[in-house]
Amino acid sequence: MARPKKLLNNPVDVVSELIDGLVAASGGDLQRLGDRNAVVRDRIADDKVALLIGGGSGHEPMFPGFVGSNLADGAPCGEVFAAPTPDLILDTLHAVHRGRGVLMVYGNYAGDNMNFDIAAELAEEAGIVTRTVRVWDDVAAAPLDRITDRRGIAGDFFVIKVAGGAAAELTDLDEVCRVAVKARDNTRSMGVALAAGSIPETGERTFELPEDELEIGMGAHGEPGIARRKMTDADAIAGEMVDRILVDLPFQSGDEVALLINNLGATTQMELLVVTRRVHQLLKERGIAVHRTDVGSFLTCQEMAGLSITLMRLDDELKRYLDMPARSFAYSRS
Amino acid sequence: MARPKKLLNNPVDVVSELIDGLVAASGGDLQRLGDRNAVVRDRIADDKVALLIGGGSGHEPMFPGFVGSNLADGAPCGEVFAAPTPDLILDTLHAVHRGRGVLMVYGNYAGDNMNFDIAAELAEEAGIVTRTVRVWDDVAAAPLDRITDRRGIAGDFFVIKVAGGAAAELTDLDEVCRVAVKARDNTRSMGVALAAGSIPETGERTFELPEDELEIGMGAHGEPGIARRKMTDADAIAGEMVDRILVDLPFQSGDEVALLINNLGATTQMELLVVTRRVHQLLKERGIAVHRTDVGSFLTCQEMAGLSITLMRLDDELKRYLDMPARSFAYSRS
Amino acid sequence: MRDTLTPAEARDMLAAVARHIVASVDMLTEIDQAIGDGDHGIGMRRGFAAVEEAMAGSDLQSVAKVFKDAGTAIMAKTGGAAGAVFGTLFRAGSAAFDGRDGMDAAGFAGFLAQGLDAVEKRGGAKPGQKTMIDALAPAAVAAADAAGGSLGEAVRSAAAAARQGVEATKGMIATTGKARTLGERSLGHVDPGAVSFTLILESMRDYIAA
Amino acid sequence: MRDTLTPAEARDMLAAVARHIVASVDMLTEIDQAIGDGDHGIGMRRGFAAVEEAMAGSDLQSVAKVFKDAGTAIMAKTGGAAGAVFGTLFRAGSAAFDGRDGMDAAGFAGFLAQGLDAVEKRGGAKPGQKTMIDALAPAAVAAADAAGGSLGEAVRSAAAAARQGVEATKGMIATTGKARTLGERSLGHVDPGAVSFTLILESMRDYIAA
Ligand SMILES: Nc1ncnc2c1ncn2[C@@H]1O[C@H](COP(=O)(O)OP(=O)(O)O)[C@@H](O)[C@H]1O
Ligand SMILES: Nc1ncnc2c1ncn2[C@@H]1O[C@H](COP(=O)(O)OP(=O)(O)O)[C@@H](O)[C@H]1O
Ligand SMILES: [Mg+2]
Ligand SMILES: [Mg+2]
Ligand SMILES: [Mg+2]
Ligand SMILES: [Mg+2]
Repeated sequence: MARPKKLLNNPVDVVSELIDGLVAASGGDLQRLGDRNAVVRDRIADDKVALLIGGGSGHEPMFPGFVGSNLADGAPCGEVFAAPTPDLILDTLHAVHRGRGVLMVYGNYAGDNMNFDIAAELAEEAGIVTRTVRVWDDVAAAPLDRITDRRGIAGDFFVIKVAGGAAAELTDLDEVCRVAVKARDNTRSMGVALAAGSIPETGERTFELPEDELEIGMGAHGEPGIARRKMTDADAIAGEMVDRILVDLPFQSGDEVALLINNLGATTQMELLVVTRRVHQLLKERGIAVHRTDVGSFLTCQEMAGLSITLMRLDDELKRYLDMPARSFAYSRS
Repeated sequence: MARPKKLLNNPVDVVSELIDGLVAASGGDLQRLGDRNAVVRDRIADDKVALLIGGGSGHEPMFPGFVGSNLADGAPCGEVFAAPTPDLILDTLHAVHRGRGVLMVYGNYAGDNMNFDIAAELAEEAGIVTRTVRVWDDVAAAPLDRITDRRGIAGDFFVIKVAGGAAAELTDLDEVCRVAVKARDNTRSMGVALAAGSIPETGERTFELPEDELEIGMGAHGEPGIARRKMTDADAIAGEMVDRILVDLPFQSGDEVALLINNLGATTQMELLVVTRRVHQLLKERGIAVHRTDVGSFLTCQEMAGLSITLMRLDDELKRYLDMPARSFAYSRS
Repeated sequence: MRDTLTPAEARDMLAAVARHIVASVDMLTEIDQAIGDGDHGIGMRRGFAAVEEAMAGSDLQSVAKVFKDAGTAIMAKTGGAAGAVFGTLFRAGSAAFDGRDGMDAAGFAGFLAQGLDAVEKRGGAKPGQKTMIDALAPAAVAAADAAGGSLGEAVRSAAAAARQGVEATKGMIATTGKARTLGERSLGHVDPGAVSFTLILESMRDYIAA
Repeated sequence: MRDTLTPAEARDMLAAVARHIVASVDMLTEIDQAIGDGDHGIGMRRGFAAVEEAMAGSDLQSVAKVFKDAGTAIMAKTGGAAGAVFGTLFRAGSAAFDGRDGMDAAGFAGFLAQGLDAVEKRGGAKPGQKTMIDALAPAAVAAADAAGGSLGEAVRSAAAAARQGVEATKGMIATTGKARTLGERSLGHVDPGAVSFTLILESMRDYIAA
């Protein structure tokens, strides 16, 4: 398969350049952390519990696109598909800390876990209290009894949205953490990939998929999923994905959920909407009410073609924080 | 080049299915017009000047994604890359009309012009007053002295946003039309394509581009642009595009502008942001102030890889309507 | 060979035309891929599949009604430039049969002349801009010249002129429609709408000759 | 062949290691494409290019300081799993040289043992999970066995054990890192981090032998 064509400058500088673009587009709402690859909000309320998110780059708008009001306060951005370094995390952590501790929310990957843990230990030495919520929403990544082996994918967004709302309202770090854990524990996702993305610096696709096949459960870096299928219709794939997601929590008749249809990169909005339609039909059949639906690019994998489906089961508390107005590069709601 | 892989059902039904998805995602804000391929707002204020937008499908979220509060009131959706029929336009027009006339805003294409004109004539026979604003922002499509031969591309969004604000506030159709014309006349765009999109029903890409070339000025259906270039870096391309856009209006030192960086389909947010950064640098060098920046998928061309740059020169009136809060599937701002 | 078509025959003829267009979808799409947006075939298929249905339900009141019904179906289902153009051709052109019992050479010539006039008004294009007008205009001239003779001869001569018109579009630079910005690159390619128009006439010719 | 390295020699050795890793970027990337996310080579290049720079500026106070500076550079620049793992290895392992004048076989064995311990604590992985630990653990054992002998022999024997460990990862199913969900599909492929670790030891061996 041909290498993807990209409109970039020197790929070694891509993370730095995209952060400049993000800060420019924010019109003053975001600041760059010196010349580092991290963004922080221009104004962070005194005495606020800080919310720090972050991870490898290449998944834009995740994570820096969700730094904003009632969302996260800062995000260190690693190189493409590489967790940020402890130094960068720690510096960003210092920049957002307002005396009430820092909640760190990120995807559950070995690299992120280790680097954020190191930063947390260093922060602790400096007298800053931190809490950690690792998102592991990808039901394709491991069986339920090894849930802590699962990857974090687009469900990151729901956890960030809820944690962001909680961090804006609640004054106690442990309380914010409790709400974020609840959001995480009620969130399940699964992806499907039709074609691979590539890493700018190597120019190579991260995996190969035959012309007539798709892969269900593919991870956000091209980590393998659980089944290859011959290309088939959208309704069949959506049905298989929804089945696997519903059974996992399990979601049940009478539940109320938030739905996220996430573009993994190069998929058309047409496809996203066709799947949105089908998921709504299926949930209705199962007696599950959809409180709100978000459709778009939330956690991408470069020009990977495909999408993921995320459901979060709601209670009044989760609904309240999910529905709070928010404003950032990638997500604004009144 | 291999055919793009798509997650769809029967491609003949794709427009109908995507509208179902859009309506489902709207959570009640949008209604489908019976079983027709058109969306209208759930509630349209009495006595409001109605704003009707529309065109061929395949450019999602344009147009139906911009039906919402302080935006458009309804959108007939043609088949992929085909203007809607007069019947569909007329029926949608009837559905949004509230006694104060209807402003129709759409892209300047032979098919759209003819079909909307026919509908307007039929509406007039039925006693409904209409006005038309055709968007012709694509500077690559024809020289300035034949501006009415130019295509409408992502600049549609600025005209819709401003017209939507004006239609929500002003009670006179001609006044709303005047404001929309002003928005249109101050808007200029240009695109660049790296790879082709395809039409679902044929499965074929709409053009072929050699592996190492890109095309500047490519239209939203793959209509040819003004220059092919060997793949080069993002800054060089952004520079060439900005030069051609600035000289056209012309934009001048001291101007204040809105900037839109639009994803033509499959381009990564990383690339969009790198270009956003460069455009900001170039505008700053030229003494042009950026009032606000929007980055994302506004008018796409299926899985075409590439992006477009749009600038609108602002005065106080345009700024006021552009900055009004808005809420729709594809654009929400508080 | 029929020399004046009854409304029922006109209906059968347009049904045959519709089937021919529907069967040509791939060819038309390919031509539009070269200089347009690649959808002309599927658009014409939508419109003419609707024509076939409409013909099955047409009430045979008059030739004018049959042609107008076809035009209404095209207008309602095709979309795009082609829907407006071919819908206008049939709807406006059908008026030429008003007050005539059947379809004869003079009526046919009037259909093309009035259709051409309406299409030019609708889209603002003139001959030489690489559109279906470049097949329609010479066909209208040929039909007018043959208006005093047999229907078969008039249609054959119009179809031949249209085919020549298609060939001539190869040498034209598009200045309207989606091929507009191709400029010189549109040279060497025929216009898809002109081909469709010619297929319509050729299929009429074959029906009448059979 | 040197039997105890001075701080300056340790620094030169690590600079040579750094150059070797930087030169191996394509190979490491390719291995990570097979079972990871394809970035291991470029990550290691970032980290070890920083090591080379750090070595140029290292103050030669002690071998421990030189190793710790290398670890700090890796930690600060690599990112990803590899940054934490190799940063931890060098930073925690460097403590084995505390209070020693130079780098001898016992110090080297201590470096691997303490490094291994810290890496296991940091990432929670154990031998058999197809990580760099599957090269590091046997290397640590081999170095401990050779701790009473010459540095050259200890490093040679550790490097050979690491290389065998790399081979053994082919038969393992990944249960941590980005290869985790490959399951059986990870069989037959070596672990990229294990390869990197082995390259580090082999390059130390070559420096000492030269
Ligand atoms: N202004 C016009 N007048 C007459 N015919 C036109 C005009 N614009 C376009 N056409 C015809 O329409 C054809 C294209 O039809 P089609 O591909 O179905 O529509 P679209 O251009 O909307 O994709 C062209 O080949 C041309 O013959
Ligand atoms: N928990 C862990 N313990 C030890 N080594 C690990 C662990 N997780 C991953 N690794 C090592 O890291 C290597 C991957 O490094 P790299 O590709 O740079 O990072 P990433 O996985 O973040 O892309 C793996 O080959 C493995 O050897
Ligand atoms: Mg990685
Ligand atoms: Mg079209
Ligand atoms: Mg076309
Ligand atoms: Mg990796």
